[in-house]
Amino acid sequence: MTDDVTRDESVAQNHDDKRDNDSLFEAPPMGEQERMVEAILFASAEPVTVKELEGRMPHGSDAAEALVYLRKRYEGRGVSVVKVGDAWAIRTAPDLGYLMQKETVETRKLSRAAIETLAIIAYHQPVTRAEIEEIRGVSVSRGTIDQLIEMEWIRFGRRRMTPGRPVTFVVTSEFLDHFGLESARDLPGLKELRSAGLLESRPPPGAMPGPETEDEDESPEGQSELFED
Amino acid sequence: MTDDVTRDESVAQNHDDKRDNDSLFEAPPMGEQERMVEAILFASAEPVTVKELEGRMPHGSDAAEALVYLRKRYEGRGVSVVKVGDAWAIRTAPDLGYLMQKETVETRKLSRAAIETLAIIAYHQPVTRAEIEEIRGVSVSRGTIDQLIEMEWIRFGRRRMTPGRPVTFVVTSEFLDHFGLESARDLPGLKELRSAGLLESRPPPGAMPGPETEDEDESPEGQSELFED
Amino acid sequence: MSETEEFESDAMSVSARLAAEALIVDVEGFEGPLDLLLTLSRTQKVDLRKISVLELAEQYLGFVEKARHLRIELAADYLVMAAWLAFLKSRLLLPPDPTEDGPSGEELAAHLAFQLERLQAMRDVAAKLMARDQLGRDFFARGIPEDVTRVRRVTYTANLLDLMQGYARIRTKDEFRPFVMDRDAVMTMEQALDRMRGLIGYAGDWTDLTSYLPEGWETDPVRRRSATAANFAATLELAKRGAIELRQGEIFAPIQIRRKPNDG
Repeated sequence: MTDDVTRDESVAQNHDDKRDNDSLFEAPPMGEQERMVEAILFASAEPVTVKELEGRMPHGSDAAEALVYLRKRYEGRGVSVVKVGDAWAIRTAPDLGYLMQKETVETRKLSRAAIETLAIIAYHQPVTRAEIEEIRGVSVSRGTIDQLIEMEWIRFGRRRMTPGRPVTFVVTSEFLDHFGLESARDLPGLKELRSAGLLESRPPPGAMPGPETEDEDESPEGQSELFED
Repeated sequence: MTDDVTRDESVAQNHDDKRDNDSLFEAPPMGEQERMVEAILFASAEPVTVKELEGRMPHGSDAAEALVYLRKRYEGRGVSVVKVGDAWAIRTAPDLGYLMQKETVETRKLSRAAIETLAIIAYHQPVTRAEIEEIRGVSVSRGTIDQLIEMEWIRFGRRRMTPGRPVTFVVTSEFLDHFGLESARDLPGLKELRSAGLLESRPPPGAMPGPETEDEDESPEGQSELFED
Repeated sequence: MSETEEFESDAMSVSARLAAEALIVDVEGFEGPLDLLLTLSRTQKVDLRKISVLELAEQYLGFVEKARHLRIELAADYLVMAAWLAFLKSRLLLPPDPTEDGPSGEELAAHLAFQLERLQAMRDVAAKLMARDQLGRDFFARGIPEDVTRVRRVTYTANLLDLMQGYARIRTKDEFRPFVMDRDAVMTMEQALDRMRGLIGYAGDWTDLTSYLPEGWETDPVRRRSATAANFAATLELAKRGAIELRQGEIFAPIQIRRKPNDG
């Protein structure tokens, strides 16, 4: 790289000017300093002032000069080095802003009701709304189901062949993708949850069904009274 | 998720330009495409797949080719273009890590057991809990797996098609990203281990003592008769 | 563990005791018997592939013996390993018994050597892995990832742990439920009444009450009892309303019912 060489020469010249104050340590070559500024600006969560840059770079570094080179290097690129107040940052080139829509998304944690509903659908699919309510013990709001459908994590399955022909819900391949699962069958059973420490391990009173049977159990009956109060 | 929406929008825009055939559509010049990839990768803290890149770039773009140029452009710079699984990211050059103390995130110190478990999963994946225990000779403590899942370094793989259908564990792309690996094939020493036969699953001949697992079904069988006296 | 005072130093010299202790004091530090075996094997100062399993077995048994002498309690799996190694030792030393099947001593020893080599290998690569440059420590991701904010969209997210914990939360409610009768083994009088009303129309002749037990309720004793009681109560109710007649030949004889003739 020829331009590095030229830069090094210019550093050497600068060195002569700076001889008087801090000549104890040799500052790194300007090419190196430019790399440093680049890395710091990239990784920093906030714009960085020249003073801060120099505070982090080896003694004798000239961040202002390195910035001049760096700025030049990024001219016309997809990102550019910009001044924000009296600090510096790397920003997307203004003409490419339209590519950044993905980065404007605000992520929030899914509500507990939604997570529980989703979990029941994942473990019991296909499952009707009434069954979800029976398992959760509280009614499932329309909004929760809508939200999960909108997120494309659940979708309608086959109608159940029972009176009223209720719709069922199943999880989607987007769901599997998001949770890094190959299939919903790979979800760990209760016993495995327990042994992985995700469940308080307390011996269940009496005979509890194992995880396998629970997976098959589509609608645990006879517990509705329990949840009704 | 959201990028699907973005993708749909950009597809909609492109529809007008796309007359008869994809090949008729003119993609932006490669230099432009390189800028776009640069801007997208800079803006994202997470690795971005080629598919995602192309989904956000104008129709007909060849992100893979643009990446070749971009990668070359950043060789030896303060930041570099790295491959993580099937995705790409920009990361600071490792030799400049010392400048970044301010950005260093305090990672939870992993126990020796957790580190070994992680390594076993990485090198033997997909691997069941019983196999991890066989290799380490002790049972995997509650919470170790939990911690690794929480750090998003491991996830559930396909269930093993053996009796009991035990869940398996595999490493994630976050794991690759964290350790700067392009793929699990690039794990240090993998080839040597394989050629030494140390990654084969060799069932113990007859009765060998193994760790005492909590889950009866997972414990290696046949040890009890031998030691019952 | 500084339990030195507690040991009677009768049989051992101070130095011997200290030497034994150096190894033993740290039992807590070993991650199980395989780990201990691996540590012991290092004293042989050979390639793990060339290790003498017999010698190793003796070292291990010696260790357990010393632990016993120092009155250090070893966890059960250490003792299991000791018993197995004693068994292995005998297999290696004695000529093979042709009547006995199962793996030979050599096969067992080879597998143990393999396990040790594999554990050591995993330790080595684990160390190599952790020595790599790590994200957030040696190299860094973009510090300001969300740059241009033109359209603000809210997405909701959850991870696998949330999902599993959510499910676990719901499912564990069952474990602590107060005692309730499981409905699937209980038939109520109302149910029996409904059923009987339909059936009684066809039965003009005296019929055994037990023949009215619904399908699936005849075999399981618990269900049978419940169904019988419900049926009986329903019969009484129907008789009271004048819909049927009841008769029983003698005490404990079968109860028979029929539709009241003048009714239809």
